Amino acid sequence: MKLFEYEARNIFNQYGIPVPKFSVVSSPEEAYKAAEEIGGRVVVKAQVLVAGRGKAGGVKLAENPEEAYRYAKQMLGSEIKGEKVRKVVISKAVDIARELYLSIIIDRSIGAPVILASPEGGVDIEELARTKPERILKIVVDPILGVRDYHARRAASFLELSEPALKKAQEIVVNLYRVFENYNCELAEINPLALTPDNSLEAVDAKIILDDNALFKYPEFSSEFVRDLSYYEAEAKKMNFSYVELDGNIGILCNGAGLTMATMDSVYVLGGKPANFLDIGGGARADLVEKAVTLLLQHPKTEVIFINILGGITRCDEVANGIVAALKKTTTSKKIVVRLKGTNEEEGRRILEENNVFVLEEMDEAARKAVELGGGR
Amino acid sequence: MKLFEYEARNIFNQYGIPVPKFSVVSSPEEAYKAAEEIGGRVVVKAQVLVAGRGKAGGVKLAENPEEAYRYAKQMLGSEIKGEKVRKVVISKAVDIARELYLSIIIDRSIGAPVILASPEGGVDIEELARTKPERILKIVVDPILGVRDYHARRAASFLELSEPALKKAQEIVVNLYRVFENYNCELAEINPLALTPDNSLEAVDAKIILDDNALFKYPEFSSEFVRDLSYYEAEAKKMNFSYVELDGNIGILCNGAGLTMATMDSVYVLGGKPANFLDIGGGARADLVEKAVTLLLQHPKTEVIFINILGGITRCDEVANGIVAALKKTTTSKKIVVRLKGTNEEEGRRILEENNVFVLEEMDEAARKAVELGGGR
Amino acid sequence: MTVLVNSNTRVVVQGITGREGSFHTRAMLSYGTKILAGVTPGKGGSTVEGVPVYDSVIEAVRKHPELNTSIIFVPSRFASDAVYEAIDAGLDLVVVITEGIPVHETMKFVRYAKLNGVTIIGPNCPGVISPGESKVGIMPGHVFSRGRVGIVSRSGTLTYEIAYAMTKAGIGQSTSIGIGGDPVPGTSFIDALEMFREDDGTDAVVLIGEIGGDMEERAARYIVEQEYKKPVVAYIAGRTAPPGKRMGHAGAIISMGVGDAASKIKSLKEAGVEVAELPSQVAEILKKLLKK
Amino acid sequence: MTVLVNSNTRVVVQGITGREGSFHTRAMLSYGTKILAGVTPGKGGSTVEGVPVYDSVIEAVRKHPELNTSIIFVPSRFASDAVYEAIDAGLDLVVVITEGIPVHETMKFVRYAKLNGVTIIGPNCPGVISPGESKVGIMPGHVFSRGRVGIVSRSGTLTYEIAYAMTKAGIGQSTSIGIGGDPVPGTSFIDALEMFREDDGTDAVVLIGEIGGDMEERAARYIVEQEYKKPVVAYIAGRTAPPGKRMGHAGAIISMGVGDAASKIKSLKEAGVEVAELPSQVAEILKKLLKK
Repeated sequence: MKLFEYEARNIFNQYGIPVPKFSVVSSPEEAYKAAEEIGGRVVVKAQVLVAGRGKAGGVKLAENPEEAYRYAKQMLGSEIKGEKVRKVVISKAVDIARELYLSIIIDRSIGAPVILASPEGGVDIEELARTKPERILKIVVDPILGVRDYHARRAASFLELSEPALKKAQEIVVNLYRVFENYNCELAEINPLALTPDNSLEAVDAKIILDDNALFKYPEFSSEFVRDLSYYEAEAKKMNFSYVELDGNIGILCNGAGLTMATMDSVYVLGGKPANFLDIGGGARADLVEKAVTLLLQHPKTEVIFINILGGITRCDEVANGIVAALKKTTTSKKIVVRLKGTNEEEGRRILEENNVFVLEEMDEAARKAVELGGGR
Repeated sequence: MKLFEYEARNIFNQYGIPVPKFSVVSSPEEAYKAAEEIGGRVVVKAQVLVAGRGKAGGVKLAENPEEAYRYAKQMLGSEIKGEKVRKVVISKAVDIARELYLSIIIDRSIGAPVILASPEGGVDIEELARTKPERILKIVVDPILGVRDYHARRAASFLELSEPALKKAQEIVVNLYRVFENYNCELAEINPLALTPDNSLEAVDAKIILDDNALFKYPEFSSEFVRDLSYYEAEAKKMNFSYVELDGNIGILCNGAGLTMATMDSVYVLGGKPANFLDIGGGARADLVEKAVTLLLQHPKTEVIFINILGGITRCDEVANGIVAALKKTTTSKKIVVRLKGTNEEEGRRILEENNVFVLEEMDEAARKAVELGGGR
Repeated sequence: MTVLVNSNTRVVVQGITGREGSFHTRAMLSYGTKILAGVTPGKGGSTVEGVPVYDSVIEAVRKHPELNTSIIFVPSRFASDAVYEAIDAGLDLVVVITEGIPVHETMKFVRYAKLNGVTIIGPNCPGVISPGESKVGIMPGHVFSRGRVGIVSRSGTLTYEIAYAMTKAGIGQSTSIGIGGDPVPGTSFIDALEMFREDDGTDAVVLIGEIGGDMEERAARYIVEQEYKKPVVAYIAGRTAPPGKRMGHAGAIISMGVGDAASKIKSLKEAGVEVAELPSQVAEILKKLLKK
Repeated sequence: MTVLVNSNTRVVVQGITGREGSFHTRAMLSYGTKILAGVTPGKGGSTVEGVPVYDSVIEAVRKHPELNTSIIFVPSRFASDAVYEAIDAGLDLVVVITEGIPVHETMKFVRYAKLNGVTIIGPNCPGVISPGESKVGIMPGHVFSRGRVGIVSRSGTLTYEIAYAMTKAGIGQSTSIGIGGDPVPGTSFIDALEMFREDDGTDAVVLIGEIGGDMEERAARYIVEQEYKKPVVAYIAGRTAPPGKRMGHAGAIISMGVGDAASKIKSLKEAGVEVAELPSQVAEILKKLLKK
């Protein structure tokens, strides 16, 4: 889960990473007051989770409180790349001599944290990695050892700094690692890390992505703040389903992430277009299946529902009962294709066929049927 | 460095290890007041670092504040096994159903922390190890991993407890390990850990020994409290010498711990009796040698001073100059035997012989000479 | 021969008294897996499906010194502790079924296991099966059949789908390894390819990948660099997955420009690996290859 | 042959610009030790005794890939970091001269090094010398001479004393290992005995122990259990040391009833080891033994 910038800034503050003075506000009036208190020029920054807010008008430099008021008013309540702006940050504007880059990520290839440092920050790091890979230093950290001073020294010295900024950068590396570790981050990033004309450092932007599996450790982020979910996403989340919206018209419902993706892909390879990814997981009971089917029946874009179940722990009769229960509660013109295979397969097939639901045995033929009913791409 | 009981208790308190309510006081009046505040029966405990204070009258059960006053008065200012009592602890008396043992030590053989647990506490653990080794559970902890719940569960379950004490014991194991690790302990011990009639646990005694090499991390213990040192020990400490008092009359001064011990032993094996162990370390300069020699010259028990130097980094001329300087400042009837060997040996010998100091080349012959001069055992 | 598990595998089930643990203990026992002990702290002395339960792994190992493998069903918050306990007790193989373990914890125990010479399968995985010999996992045993093709996969049900098709086509498996859907697995594709290379009971390998990370690309590089002799057939799930979205598995996400299916398929094809378009084609390709 | 260091040893000096570091760099160079690089953070680009200085070990290793050994003179507060840096940079042998490192830190890096297959000598030690080949330490080189007796010792000066007597008696050394005076050394007596057993350039071993811990007792047990073939001569310092007092070395203390000299001498004698009463007798006993 990505944190809002102001949440990340608060964490940085706690961990001794220098952040420009700021306030987070949710009205233009508050913005005015905050700008006044901070004094001088301020930056007004829309608090959204989508990338690229700067280019989308979500970051503005205000010369005075009046301007801060105006920009805050423009941003608050507006949408940036489809995401509603509920809060803005009013942040002291920093004079920047040079922009640096610093982050710590989990490198999946090696199963370890990696410190990334570059003397050229402020740009997209992926872009920099393509154009000037030699300008990015990558330091692998042994996860059971954690960050050590020698890592911090190497990272800091790559940033082309002189004292006292050099020493400060070392501290920032150590502190950023502490953030990374203590918050179970997938990513903790400072981009840009600003070098000011008086040779000090400021984290001008702050980005933290938490590991969803570790969220239970940080209840302060799980519920307190609204993160934009569609109705369908929110409903799926409640039931612990994995659900992702796609562009097509064929709804996909399976058990197991790999099988769900493969089903989605098969529909596509065979000429159709999947409307979603819905994985109900292993061992689902009838009531959960019913809810999952109902969700897809409600979804306006879904014209065909393709249910592909390979029963192992999941019992086919439970699945069949769930499907039937969902259909009984709704009148729908949507077409349903079911592929059932595995534990209690015969019983499941019987239940469905008694209720006039199409059942196929093989995945390919079922996918073909779904594509045929969906009318292709 | 061993901590006073009350220092260890304060640490336990901070780390969530249950300790009976207590006060540390330095006058009988304070003892009275503390006993009154705590209420009921209290234990008056002399704060000394020597072992076996209980048998030496340093622990008394007081029925009321008057008794606490009396015992405190008796103890304060008295000596227990040669150590002056400067403070006493007034501690709520705990009803004890059973005494348990719990400690964490560094096991030198395996280079790892070891958790020791026994359902039979209150006695000397070395004694228990001899008589009932099967009643002590020993759990090795990987130092880079630290304590884990499964260690704590095993240790706690060996204590023959039922809930809720069992669960509490697990927490105590984890917390004791945190103390052990965060304070760089050589030993963190609770003996006895009291099981009370209402099935809760209390650390009735608290013992912590810190690693001397890590003391710099804990300035709160290094200087604030006086720990008993003789004049000679204190002086040696100031100069960073290793110094230990022994019973004999031949003072030993060498460079290097192993050589100093071997010199001491050689004197003994050849019939003499060493008066001390004084290791001035490697590379000592003339001024330090002077101070070391002066120290031994001052010591009343030392009749002969045997200086055994094998010069590697240490230069023999520096040593010689130091010896001569010390002798010039004092008029002494003490006899001095010097063995010099190694870097700048000839120059050193010349300096000493010019000043009428005996110089020998081999360690054995020098040791024999020292024993001869010292008059044997 | 097989890899990782065989008829000498002796299993302790950690979390045996839980719903999942007891259910799959029964299923594994009925498959023929030799389960000697279970562990649930505080439940020592009881039995589950006739298997004695102990309070700790070390106790189980003392009572049953033949134990060499653990399978972990412990809930995610306690799973890391269970892994360390298994490593500490000297087991060789630890299969972590548990889903939802924080990746920081996984990184640590995976690294620690590696340093201690212990093999971890998972987490968030279906386990390992060597058909007819031993099943240390939660897969339906009947879709697998004894044979000479190794399977290594990041997914569960999709593997059963493909194994089922293989079995129907008469192509049995030496061992099927479910390395799990987490971003940092204890055993990688390369590790598994290496095991299968050394195994004289394996003639070909099926590699079932998915979006997220670059494990497939690295496997492709490994195949090229090591001049891998045994034929490899791959299927990659998630070609229609959008970037930035987690597709069910914690590890199945295209992020920061890394992890899409196209790149994986391209790399594998360039390494000479045949990549199936549909799951059903895996068995067909194998048939063709093994005829040669 | 020798153990640990030889003419192929290529050394980086960590803490080379300090007083100790530069002094001993000069001494080692003049002994003939191949020192290719030094490291002191912030001093990269300078030279000490003609040796180039780098900011980090990894940089030194990149510039001098032949490096295989580090010697550490870094002050105690920074020494652990230096050890981890050396391990991380892939060196095989790390000699830690530094005295005063907290034992909790030592426990950790010693264990970590072991898991990573790196040998640590020390801390708080004089280092290792293979006379005539390489000196990676602070011992006076001239008291040693090339030969076929291995020395392993917990002490510095006492070792020079004994080596000097051996040299005078015409008994040279294959390698002399100073394992250091701390309670938890990276290399133990047993480790050293094992190395010398495998070394065909070593005919006998001198073991110089002292009070504290039970390393000597364990060495005695090892000698018995392994039916150690090469003769071992021992000297144990501290027979007159009182219990509970630290005798110079952090590890030289009789505590909780463990670590007195009598027990060590007894165990070694029972294991068939000749134990000298005076340091000078070691050479005499060796002479007698080697004549056989």
